[in-house]
Amino acid sequence: MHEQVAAAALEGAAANVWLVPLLPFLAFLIISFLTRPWGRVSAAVSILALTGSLGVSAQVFWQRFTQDAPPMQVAVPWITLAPDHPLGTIELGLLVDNLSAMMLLMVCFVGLCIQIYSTAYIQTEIAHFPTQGSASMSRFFGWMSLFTFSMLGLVLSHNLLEIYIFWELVGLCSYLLIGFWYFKHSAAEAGKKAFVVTRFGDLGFLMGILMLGVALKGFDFLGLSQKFTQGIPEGLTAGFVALAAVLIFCGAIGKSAQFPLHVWLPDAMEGPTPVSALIHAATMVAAGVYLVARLFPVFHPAGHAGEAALLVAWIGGITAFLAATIAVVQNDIKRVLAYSTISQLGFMMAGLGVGAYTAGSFHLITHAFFKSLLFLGSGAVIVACHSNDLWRMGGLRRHMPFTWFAFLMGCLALAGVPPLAGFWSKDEILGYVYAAPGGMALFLVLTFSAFLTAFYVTRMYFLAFEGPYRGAEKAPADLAGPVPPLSLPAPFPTSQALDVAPEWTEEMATSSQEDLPAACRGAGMEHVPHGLHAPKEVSPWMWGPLLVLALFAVFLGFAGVPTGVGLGLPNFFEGFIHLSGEGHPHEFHWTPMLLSVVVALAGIALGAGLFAGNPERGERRLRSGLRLVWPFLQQKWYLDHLWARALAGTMYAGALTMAWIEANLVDRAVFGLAGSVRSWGDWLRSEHTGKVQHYALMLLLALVLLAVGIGMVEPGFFTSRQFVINLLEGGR
Amino acid sequence: MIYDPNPVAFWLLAAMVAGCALAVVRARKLFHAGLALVGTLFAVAGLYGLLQVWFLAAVQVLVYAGAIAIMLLFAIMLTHHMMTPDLKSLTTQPWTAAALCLMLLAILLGATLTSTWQTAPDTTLSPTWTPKSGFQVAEAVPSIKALGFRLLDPFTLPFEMVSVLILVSMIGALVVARKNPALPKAPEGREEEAP
Amino acid sequence: MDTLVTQLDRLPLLSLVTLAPLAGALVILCLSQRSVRAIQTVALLATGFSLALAAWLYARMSAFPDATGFLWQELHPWLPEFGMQYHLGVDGLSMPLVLLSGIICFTAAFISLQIDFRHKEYFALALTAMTGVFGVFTSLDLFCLILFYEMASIPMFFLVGIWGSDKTGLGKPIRRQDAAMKLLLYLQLGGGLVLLGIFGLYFLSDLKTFDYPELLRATLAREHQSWLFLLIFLGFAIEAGLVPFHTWLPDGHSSAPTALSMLLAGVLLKMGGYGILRVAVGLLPEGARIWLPLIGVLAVVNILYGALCALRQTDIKLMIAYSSVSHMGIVFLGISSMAWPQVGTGALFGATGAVFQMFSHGVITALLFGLAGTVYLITHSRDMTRWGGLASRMPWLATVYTLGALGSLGLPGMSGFAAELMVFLGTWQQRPFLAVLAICGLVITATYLLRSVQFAFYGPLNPRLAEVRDALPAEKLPLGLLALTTLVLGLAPRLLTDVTTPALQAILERLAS
Amino acid sequence: MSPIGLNHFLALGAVLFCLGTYGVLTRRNAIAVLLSLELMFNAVNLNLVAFARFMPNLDGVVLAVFVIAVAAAEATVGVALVLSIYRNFRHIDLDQVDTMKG
Repeated sequence: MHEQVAAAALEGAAANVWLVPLLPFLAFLIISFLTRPWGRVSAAVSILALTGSLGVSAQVFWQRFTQDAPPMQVAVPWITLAPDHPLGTIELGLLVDNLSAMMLLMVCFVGLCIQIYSTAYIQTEIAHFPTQGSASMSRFFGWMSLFTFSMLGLVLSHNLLEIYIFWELVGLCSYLLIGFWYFKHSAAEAGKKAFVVTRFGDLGFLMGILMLGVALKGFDFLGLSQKFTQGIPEGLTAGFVALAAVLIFCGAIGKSAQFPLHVWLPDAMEGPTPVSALIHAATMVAAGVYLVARLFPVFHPAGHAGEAALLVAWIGGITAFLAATIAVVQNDIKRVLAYSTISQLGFMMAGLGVGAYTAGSFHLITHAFFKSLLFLGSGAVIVACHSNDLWRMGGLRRHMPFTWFAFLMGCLALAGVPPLAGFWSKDEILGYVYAAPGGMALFLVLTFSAFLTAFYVTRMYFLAFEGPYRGAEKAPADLAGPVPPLSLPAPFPTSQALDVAPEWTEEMATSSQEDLPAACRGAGMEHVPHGLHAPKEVSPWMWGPLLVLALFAVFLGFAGVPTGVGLGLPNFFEGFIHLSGEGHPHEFHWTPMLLSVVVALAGIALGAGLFAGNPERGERRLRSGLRLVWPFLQQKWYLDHLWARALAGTMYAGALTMAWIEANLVDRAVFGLAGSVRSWGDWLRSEHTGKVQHYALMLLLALVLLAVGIGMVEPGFFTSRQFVINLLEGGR
Repeated sequence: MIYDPNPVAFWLLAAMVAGCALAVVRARKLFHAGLALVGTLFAVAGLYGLLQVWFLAAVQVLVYAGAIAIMLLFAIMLTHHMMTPDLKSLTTQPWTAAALCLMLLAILLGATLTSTWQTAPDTTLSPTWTPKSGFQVAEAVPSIKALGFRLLDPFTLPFEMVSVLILVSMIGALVVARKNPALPKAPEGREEEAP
Repeated sequence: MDTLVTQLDRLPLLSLVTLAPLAGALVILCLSQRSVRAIQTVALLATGFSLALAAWLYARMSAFPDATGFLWQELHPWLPEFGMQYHLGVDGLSMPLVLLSGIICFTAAFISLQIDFRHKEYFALALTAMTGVFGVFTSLDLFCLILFYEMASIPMFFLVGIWGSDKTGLGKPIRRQDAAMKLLLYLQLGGGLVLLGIFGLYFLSDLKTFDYPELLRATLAREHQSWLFLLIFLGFAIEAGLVPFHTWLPDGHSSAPTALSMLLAGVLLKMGGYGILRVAVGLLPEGARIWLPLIGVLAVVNILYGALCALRQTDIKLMIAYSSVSHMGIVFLGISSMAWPQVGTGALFGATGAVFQMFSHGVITALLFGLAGTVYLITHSRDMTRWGGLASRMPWLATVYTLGALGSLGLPGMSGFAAELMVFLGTWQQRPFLAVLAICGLVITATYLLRSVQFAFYGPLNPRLAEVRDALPAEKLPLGLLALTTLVLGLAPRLLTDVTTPALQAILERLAS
Repeated sequence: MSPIGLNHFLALGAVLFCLGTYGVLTRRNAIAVLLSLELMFNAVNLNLVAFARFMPNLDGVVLAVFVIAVAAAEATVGVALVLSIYRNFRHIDLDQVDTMKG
């Protein structure tokens, strides 16, 4: 039905690739229906299934790595309406090429580390909530398995419609897991926000899919890519393709938290930390990047960046810069990491936008490792300190050596210190941007973002791990905690604009209601008070995976060292992931590499200078140095406000208008009609006075009217002879 | 034979009929209305006589003026103080009713006066027109004998039914007018209760 | 097995499906008011029988995907001098809806176990209405169809008026009696218009018959088709909740007792959609070509208007009812894409999507109404802002409600997604602009549904509701069945599309010629 | 004077009938209504007899006899009803007898 583009059937290890997503799905089913009451069993099931997936995906990866095979795919019809028409069938299938094999391995591996970590972590969180028991653990692992299934399905998707399906499913899992502690109002709200905001992007995504697929009479990636290798396909204009690509990119903007739809990701930190690590750092948020990489030929027809690619690059650049600036002023360790994630995703997008296919993908992989490492590390820190607030930490290096070491490695990798993973991948993106025609402005933006990255990472590190342990008691009151709003109130909860607000929230439970059941107090139980004792190192189940991930954070970069550096290493990554049929156009430049090293070191130096000795003083100097910019950053560039007012506000205004129309026009018209009928009836009813003579009068009136009527219709009726004859003869 | 009633007698009787009838419907005292009715009935009887239907004139006087009118007068006396004027004797809707009655009158007059009746004087009993029931020219002046034959030949059943009807109405009147012991006596002012 | 099947085929199978509930109603009328158990059992048996038979017929039909025309026909003259007959038969268009009716009726009967007074009258009326519902989908005689339609709609008046509940939440309260009257008037208005149209068909076609297969051969002038289409479409569209003739729907559905809400939203709305496809589009192809493009615009209005109104509601049943308005817009959109049967696969996708959406929405909305009604029964409030945190007390209901909400907002893996995808795919091939607007409705849908989940079940537990129960087994069974249906259909949409495609292709061929 | 014909009698009957109707419609007193009714009967009778005399057809007279008989019966029942009303309402104002009010 559509030309099979140089695609082979699944063979070798890849023939088993369907097991990769299936195993976690089975785990989800088993956990949901069989092992719900036993949390540890559920965890074991989930981890076992994922281990199986990892094994299979490792085999697939090895097969792809060792053989230079064409992409392999298989597809089965899902809906068939008109089999002989190219658009008559919607298919589901599996596509195995180097990119997806790589992603499979990454997702399975990182996912496995995170799940092992979660076995210990989630128990400590459950311990905070008296109403939650072992079933919560099952719930957690069930949903994690469902997510893993969806993500693997997304990676293996064979066509655009299928990727949309899994796209929505990962969104669902994200929603469920962000709102995992469903009894916390904030968690439920954050989950909803994540779903709705990403759905805004998905609208564009779906439109773009339909636009592109209907125009090209096919949805499958290989076919689409093939059509674009020689430039814009016949019959389409460049503008059409650019519009379709931009619409599809909207999906990536939503899912990968790019400007301006990034606002959901920081709030998503309400979820348990492993969720943040897996979904909101390593895998799901990278799906947008993966999507752009998948459709790379559409953005770059015949290898030349189209208008859409330019937009991708600049959205990426703006996002990288914006999120990095916001991360500088965050106090919540997870929010620093969340903004850092947004920023790094912006780097990847910028890379893909200027054509750095390999570099973007490479940063995607390395980032997955070191960012999940950082998140898991922050989870360990939070468990130890019972707080997310950086100002309640400090000096953890001495108390938690394993965590410290792993976290430090992650920080260095993120900051871009050579020769750690983040350095190589980020540097390669910068190199591309530098070399790209007209990319100098973008290069400067990204370089400055890299500087900021190094700075906020250093700030985070010093606040958490160096100096003395502050705890809740010694935290500086004016610096700690979520800083109160300055010039604008917090984005208004749109529900209240409609008078649609819940009757009961946890805020109401705080005063004088000690006897309430625990479930009614919700998040009030979160902060279990703890004594002055110093934080302790977490269990090996937690720091074990941290060290494994740290290993990768340190050494993974060597898989993609540019050949121009002269370390003598082959560029494995580029050899594995590159655009088929194209030579590598990028030439190595020393300038950006040196510049990025300098910038990273400068950022670290500035951060260390401010925060190494006396962090309070450093923070005060930072705030006063930033002056008016600081509240602006603290308010996240007012983008949440913008969204709340502009878009949600519009929607709710629409709702109010429509409800008004419903009540006052439509319904009133109906009731008016009914009322007029009723008043007619009332009028007629008033004629029923019960008085015989009145009735008789009406009778006479009717008779007169009848006679007049007949007389008007047939003037001669009463006077005709026939009338009389009829009268007479009728009586006989 | 062309029948030609005496115009003077007709107009006198007609005036009496109309005048008395007007008195019946407009009299302020009910008793006067009753008396006016008797007058009307006598005038109508006179008209019957003018039409040479003597038997009916007799019946009119006997049954109507004699029996029915007397009964109504009794009813008046049973329920009313004889001579008190009926203060609100004309009810609501007098003007509507008057207008409608005038319209009815106009219609009736229009219909009757513009119709061409197959009257004997005009057609002189053309032999082509014979009603199915048939009649003889000799019977044009209704004799009691002819009337008797008519009543008992084609109208036997209705004739007998009328007797039954009168019987039933008498019994019915008794039943209706009888005090019903099952019903409690209606309290005063019951009519003020809103239904 | 073969012999058994052929033996069974001699039975009046469709009559059995259709009339079993009515028979149940008659039996119930003979029972004593006090023997509640017996009454409930009879109701369950009757609807269960219908469901089982419908499912069996469906399975057999899907085993023969190439079978065209009407199967299991029964034809008995009734008033031959007027061209009326008792004519039953199903094809790929009506069979899924018969199955849907079976599912909804059975689950509704199960949920009706919650009714706690005047069981006898309730079940007798409800079962009568169910027979009407089945009959609309099985009858091939238009007069029969109207009769069954009235049979389905008139008992609703009593059921809503007597066993319903009064509207709460925002806006002015509405008594159930008023809602019942509104519902009845609208349904009768729709039925009257359809009847007019059908009489028009009868007299203008010169065939002097109400028989559907006969009428397929009728040739009508273009302007006649146009007027008749408008009449019949409008009549059925009122019943399917076309804005601005939809106001009976929110009031009626939200005031009805739970099982009736399920029946109303699950099947009665679909009678409208089915009627449009079967009678208006099926018999009047030229009229359809004239008016269908306009219907697309109305459909988008439906989608957006219903969604925005739903966003405003706090009464959960009202919200679901408005979401029905929105979702029926998808059906209209799919139907309207049949206007260009020659262009690509758009018309086929649109029509299939419309039927799919009818089935899917029927199941999902019945599920949501069932859940909302059950929670209402437990908490005595329909205002979801007055719920809160119920997930910790009723995890089963919370899970299934979340599932239903996700299905309703078109999450892949649930039937709603497949339906919407097909409709969008169909519309996009013809009028992308309408599809864009309709797709924009998705985000509003997500907002109000997730908000309802959040208000009702998430957040801290409302102390007023500290001691509430979860679903009972008698509630879990029907609701679970509905949830399972939407999941199965979402994962394997071919179960439905393979059955509907031949029938829809036949309609489209008539349209194209 | 012009000769008197059928139309004269018919017109008189019409006048009498309308007067009776007017009385029935306007009189508040139930007995007065009965009196007016008798006027209407007489109007009808007058017409019947006139027709019978001028057409000529004896049946009109026969009918008039019946009408008188029926009128007698009617008067009987009517008077009984009036008495009954009087007993129940303490008056015979039809204006206030409105238990049939809708």
